[in-house]
Amino acid sequence: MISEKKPGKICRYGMAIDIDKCTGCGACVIACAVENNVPPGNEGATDLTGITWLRVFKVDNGEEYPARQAVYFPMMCQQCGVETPCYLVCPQQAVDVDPATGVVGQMPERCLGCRYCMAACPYHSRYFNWWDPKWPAGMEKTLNPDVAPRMRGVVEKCNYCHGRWHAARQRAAEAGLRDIIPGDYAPACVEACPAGAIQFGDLNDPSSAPAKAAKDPESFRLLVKLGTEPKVYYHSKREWARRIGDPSQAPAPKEPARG
Amino acid sequence: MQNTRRNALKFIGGAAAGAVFTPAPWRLITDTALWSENWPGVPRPPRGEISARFTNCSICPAGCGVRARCVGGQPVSLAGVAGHPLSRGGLCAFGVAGHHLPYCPGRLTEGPVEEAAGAIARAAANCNPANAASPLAVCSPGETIAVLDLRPGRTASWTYRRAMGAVKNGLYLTAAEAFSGAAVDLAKARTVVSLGAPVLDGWGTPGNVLAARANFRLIQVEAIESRTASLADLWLRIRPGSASTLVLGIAAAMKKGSVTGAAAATGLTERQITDLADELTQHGPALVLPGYDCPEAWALNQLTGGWGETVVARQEAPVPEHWKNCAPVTRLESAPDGSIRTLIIDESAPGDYIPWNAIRRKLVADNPVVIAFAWSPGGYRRHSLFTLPTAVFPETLEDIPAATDSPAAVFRLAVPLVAAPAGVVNPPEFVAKAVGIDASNALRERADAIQKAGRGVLIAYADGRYTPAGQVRPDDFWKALNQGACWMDSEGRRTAPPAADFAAGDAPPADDARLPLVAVLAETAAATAPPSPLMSKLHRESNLRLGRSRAALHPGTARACGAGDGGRAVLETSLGKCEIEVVVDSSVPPGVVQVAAAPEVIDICGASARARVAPL
Amino acid sequence: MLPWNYGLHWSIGTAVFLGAFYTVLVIVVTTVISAAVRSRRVLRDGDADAVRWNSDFYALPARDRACRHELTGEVAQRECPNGFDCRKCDTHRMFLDRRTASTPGGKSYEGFGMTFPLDRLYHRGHTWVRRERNGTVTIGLDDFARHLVGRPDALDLPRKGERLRLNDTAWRMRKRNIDLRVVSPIAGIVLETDGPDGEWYLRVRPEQPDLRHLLEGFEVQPWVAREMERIQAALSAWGQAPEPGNNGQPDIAAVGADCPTACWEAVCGAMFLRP
Amino acid sequence: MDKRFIPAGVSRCSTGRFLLWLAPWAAMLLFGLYCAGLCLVKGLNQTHMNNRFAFGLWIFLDLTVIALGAGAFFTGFLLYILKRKELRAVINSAVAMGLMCYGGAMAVLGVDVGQPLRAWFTFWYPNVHSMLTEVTFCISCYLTVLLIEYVPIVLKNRKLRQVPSFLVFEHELHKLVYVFAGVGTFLSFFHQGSLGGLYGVLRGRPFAFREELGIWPSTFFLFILSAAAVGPSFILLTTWLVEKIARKRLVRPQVLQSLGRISGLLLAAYVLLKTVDTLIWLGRTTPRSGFLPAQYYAWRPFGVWILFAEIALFLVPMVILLLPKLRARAGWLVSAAAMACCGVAVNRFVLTIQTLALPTLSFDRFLQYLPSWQETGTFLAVLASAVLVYSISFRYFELFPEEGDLRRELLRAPVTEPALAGK
Repeated sequence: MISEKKPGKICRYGMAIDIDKCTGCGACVIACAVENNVPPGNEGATDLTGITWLRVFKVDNGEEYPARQAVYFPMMCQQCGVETPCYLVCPQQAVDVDPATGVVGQMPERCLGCRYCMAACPYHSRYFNWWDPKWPAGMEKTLNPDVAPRMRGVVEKCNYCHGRWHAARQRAAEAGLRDIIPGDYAPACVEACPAGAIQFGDLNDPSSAPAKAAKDPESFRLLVKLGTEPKVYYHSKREWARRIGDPSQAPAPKEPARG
Repeated sequence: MQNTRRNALKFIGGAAAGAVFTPAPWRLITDTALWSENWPGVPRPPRGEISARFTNCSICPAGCGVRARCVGGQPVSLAGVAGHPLSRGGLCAFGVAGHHLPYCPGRLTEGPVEEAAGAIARAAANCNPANAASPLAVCSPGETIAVLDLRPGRTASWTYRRAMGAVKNGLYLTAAEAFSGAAVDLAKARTVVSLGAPVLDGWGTPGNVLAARANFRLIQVEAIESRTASLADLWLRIRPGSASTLVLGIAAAMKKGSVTGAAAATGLTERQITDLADELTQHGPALVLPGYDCPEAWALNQLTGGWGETVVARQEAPVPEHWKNCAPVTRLESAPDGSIRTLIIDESAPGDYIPWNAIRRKLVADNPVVIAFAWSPGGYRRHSLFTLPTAVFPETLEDIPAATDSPAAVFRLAVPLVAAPAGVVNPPEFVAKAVGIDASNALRERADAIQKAGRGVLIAYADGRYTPAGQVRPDDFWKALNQGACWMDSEGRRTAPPAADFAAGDAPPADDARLPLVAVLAETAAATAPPSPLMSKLHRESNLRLGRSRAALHPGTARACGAGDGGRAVLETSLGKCEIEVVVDSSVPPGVVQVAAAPEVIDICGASARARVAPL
Repeated sequence: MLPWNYGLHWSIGTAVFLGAFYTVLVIVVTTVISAAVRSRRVLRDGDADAVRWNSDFYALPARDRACRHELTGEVAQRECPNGFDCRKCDTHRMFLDRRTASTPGGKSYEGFGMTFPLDRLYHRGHTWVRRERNGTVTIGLDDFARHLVGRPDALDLPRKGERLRLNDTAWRMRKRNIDLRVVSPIAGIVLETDGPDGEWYLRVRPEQPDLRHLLEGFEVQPWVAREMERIQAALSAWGQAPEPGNNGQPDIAAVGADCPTACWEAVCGAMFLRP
Repeated sequence: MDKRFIPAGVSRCSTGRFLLWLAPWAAMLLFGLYCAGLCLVKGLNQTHMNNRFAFGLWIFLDLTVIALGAGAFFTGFLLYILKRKELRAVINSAVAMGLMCYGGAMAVLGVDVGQPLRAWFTFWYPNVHSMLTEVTFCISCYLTVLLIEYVPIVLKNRKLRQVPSFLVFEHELHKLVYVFAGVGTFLSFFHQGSLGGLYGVLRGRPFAFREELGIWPSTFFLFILSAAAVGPSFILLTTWLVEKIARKRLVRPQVLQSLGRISGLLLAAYVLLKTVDTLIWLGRTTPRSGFLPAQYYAWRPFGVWILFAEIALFLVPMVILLLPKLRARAGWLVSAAAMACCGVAVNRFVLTIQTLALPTLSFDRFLQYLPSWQETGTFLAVLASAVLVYSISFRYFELFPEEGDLRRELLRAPVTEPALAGK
């Protein structure tokens, strides 16, 4: 939502994802959907009309067996830091970038559903509610009270579990602190990853995992040449996987990648 | 000024004009904007006091520790328990959404309870030769009443054994697993050769596997590019269904015998097989993991030197003495064909799904009585006469058997976080009652027995404290287990499990012109019970996992079959046919149809079978 | 949109953008309002008919708006810019000065089997005006109209004392169940009314003596000739052609008599300057 | 029986025949309304749009239709501001066309957003950085202007004008029409531009992204120019079409030719600038964002051919329209105009649909998209309503002021069969 006036230190939350560790189990995807009250896919939903704030792509090196290798790419909103495409194009300020956290937020209740932001997003990490949200009978009891479910016809996206951030801030306030207690706030996917592949932290804090990753030569960001300063760093020891970040290395048109 | 209509109008007009310059109307408009947030049909999440409760996930035998975030007692999200000795804070995708299971569409909540109870009791009675002469006799000598336990090693399993022990001609059957009581110790292994076991995809205890992953070299021998194969250090692509042959080949190679036959059958080079053998013997301690279709691979470990090292005998958690006189564990295939008159199948806690034809063979030909305990349709319900609804995680109170990768015995409970719907039955108690023994308190008795034995430690999830079991009072022990804890046996001296034999597994399916393709089960780790509706995120909404009733084909193969991506088609094998949705995927080997493990598919495919795909 | 809006980030851009938008909006609205106000004034001043004549006049085909001096050949081609009101036309004055003398072309003009006495002035709408001794004027239909319409079945004449406006409806005639409106050649107060049987229709006290906007003398002949052209054009639009009369020239009376009603109505409309 | 309503001096077909002509369009309209209803009631799942193809048929049509509708503002601009008197003959028709185009575009927009009831939020929380805000503001303003411009045309109707107040208001409004022409021009220039900017600003879509001149990407200016260039061609084309359908002469050939000439001149300017822009884009903009131009055209069916097709569809009509000899021939003139219209359509198509179809992430895939019948139906509704409104306007209002004169001139020589065909 609208970022309240906050004293305290300015953060730039980011992620460091080690794709060598990711096994593509999908726990993060489910944890994300559970945390953010994303409804189960409508019977008509496909990988193009479904809602997965966090989506895991399987990416192979385009070789045939035995040279064939594959990695899994957890893709969430990359939280562009400058020239944030979706923020700039939203006609009615339903998107905002919180100056205190650097997180790109979406206000579904103000969204017109024009989907301009989706056209603008280079990572396709914005999702539109093509259907009315529906839960099987009784399942709505399991909804997270910290996040309001969205209605049909609006756009939604990863906001680094804003609900958790809010809760963490309240806990801090109750403890009489201005800033969030270190380690008290992490998005659901980070918490859920059984391989510990996703790490979360403040890029302004040099000791944080993302800040370290930013300096790591084996780290890379996707489409960084677009100049939007994404805040999600991927790490891989495999050279071919690192090249994925740069589309000018793209393989010739081939069968669609799974995932 | 007198009040004429004109003046009145003037006044109103003026007032309206004036109002425009006050915040009031604009504020009102803004508020209407805010009101429009509420949209009919969008549920309001219930509010309530937030609390954390602990339990163990009973969806699969891994039994990972679970921390449930509850709102007014209702779990709204599940997470792993950090510092858990085995699951190490990990929780798989299915576990994360475990709290949705009670709300799966098609959940069973009612069934012919009386009839089933009657049937069991009658069968139990009539199967005693004593009153075999009675006119009621439905059960001629040699015919049996049996319980098929899909998840052996539980307290429930003991209850079944006792129940069957109480019945003459009672049989306690387990799935065709190689042998019980063996466990692997991944932490010890340096080389792991998996013959199609989904090592990195839900096998054993995910958290434990991932923690140990850095320390072993993983060689995946599999016909398809499974998640594990694509992430393994080395992937050997063999012909579908040729794993058993390969096992024999490797054994031969270790004994410096000929591997020509194996090479021919598996499609690997002789060199690859011998290298594999060397790898196992030289880069030890090594571990060979059997896959879905080659249980006998266990035996290989006897040659690698892993026997007693990476593969160890695991003694079971203590059980009350008076339970011990009960029906022995019989493997399904060793039961005589056409002998079972009444079969009780407990699939309330899903394990490996056994193809129906393997079971049907054991039943008497003329109308056998099959009673299934299930919480969801789709399993053996399709083949059974009576289906009784059961509770499901997290409604159940049950213990979870030790996972394959847990060398030490464990005892932990899946405790009910939400109330089970009225009308569901507790399978073991139900069976026990039907044959006239009391097992209502079995879990507590078991817990006391364990506590009395005094071995091992009790790990409480809430505070992560380790307490020697001997130092806890029985009531506290029981209470702790019910608040989310895990009893773990102390590491005794490592012993090798009893010798295993190379019972030749099923041969690769013979070529068949009518069935040009080979169907291979994928996603075998994905429990055969239906997952949370939210799994659509991994299936349809992202194609990350092969969803149920979906089959992946190589583009070329798909073209040959005339099937298009997303098109409906029929999968046909010698055992039958079922409808599937085609997914075109370049990672599938040509000539293979990769099907997600689901009961109706396993029924007709088994582990692998010749098949054909015809678009609808 | 407004500073106190919940969650609206204001910037220079916002101010500029909204400023431009509002300016445009204001311009549009004021224009519409001013149009409305002005039309209201016009209606109040009762100038609606002037407006109507004005737009009617411009709705006339260009050829029918020919200046009287074009008819007489004093100028090759000129469209009347004043709605046939020469009194405010400088060009007209100029031409009058040029004229040697307003030579009355005899007592009357005979042509096409019609008579146009020259003791009176003619309006393009085929009415004539004759000054009477007592300072009043009489208004009647000219031969052309009389032949075209014949004897009307009904008349709707203005009441005594009613005020006529120039180029507004003088009176209405019904024929063949069709309503014909006759353009008033002058402005004035109606004193007396008569009818088709009498010599004139109306006796009027003119508002102003200046009747220069009406055709006179030798202008009549070329005008009638032009009117014959017009009527032929109008007829041929309906695939009709005027019968040649006994004198070999097209016979208006015949037109009035035989051509189909729709056509006849159209022709009358054209001739009475009612497009 | 509706003769009293038909303008004087022109001939129209019988009422029955007119209704017969309307019938199929009315049917199409009903079907379309049903489709639109489905989209509104059941939601946009009725369309074949998806998260990757967030904009579908409608964005392409909106951009195209509005580019063509530019004929209205540009003709007005030429007539009232630049005083090209001869264009008086087509201005009314142009206004009507503009109204159809813009009205249609707005209607479709209303159907294709997720929460149409919140459309007014754009006015309430405007984000001035967004091209869509600019578009929304300008288009809604301009639509109002068009409506106002259309009022006189309606009030001029033979029957309505007999009501004095209508007559007078029409008269007064018409006196001020140049104001609206001016405002309309201003607005149109802006939103044509911002429609161009709509995709030009998409940094995340290097295929569409263009570097900025001032605060707008180059497409902003190219769109203005192309719209201004093609607008007259569209008026030309439609006028010719109406003439053919109605089997009447509505304007003098010189009018169409001068439209063609203007179109040609502007096309020349456009082609020049477009070429420069394309070269800069290929040579600098795209490589900078890490994309090789080659890979845009590596995907079936959007080969390099589409790039050349686009250029050709502007170049050829430009040449034809600039050569007086060819321009003088109706056949050449009209087909050139048609080509120019196609050109602008292709241009809009490339910028919208192809942009969305192309993958940005290297492991992402190329997308195909075909509109669902509901989407198509919604568009048909727009088409049908346009035809209906235009037909009615043509029958009862004076869309071509010179039609009457032309007819009389024609009739100087007696005609054999009364020209009562068409609408």
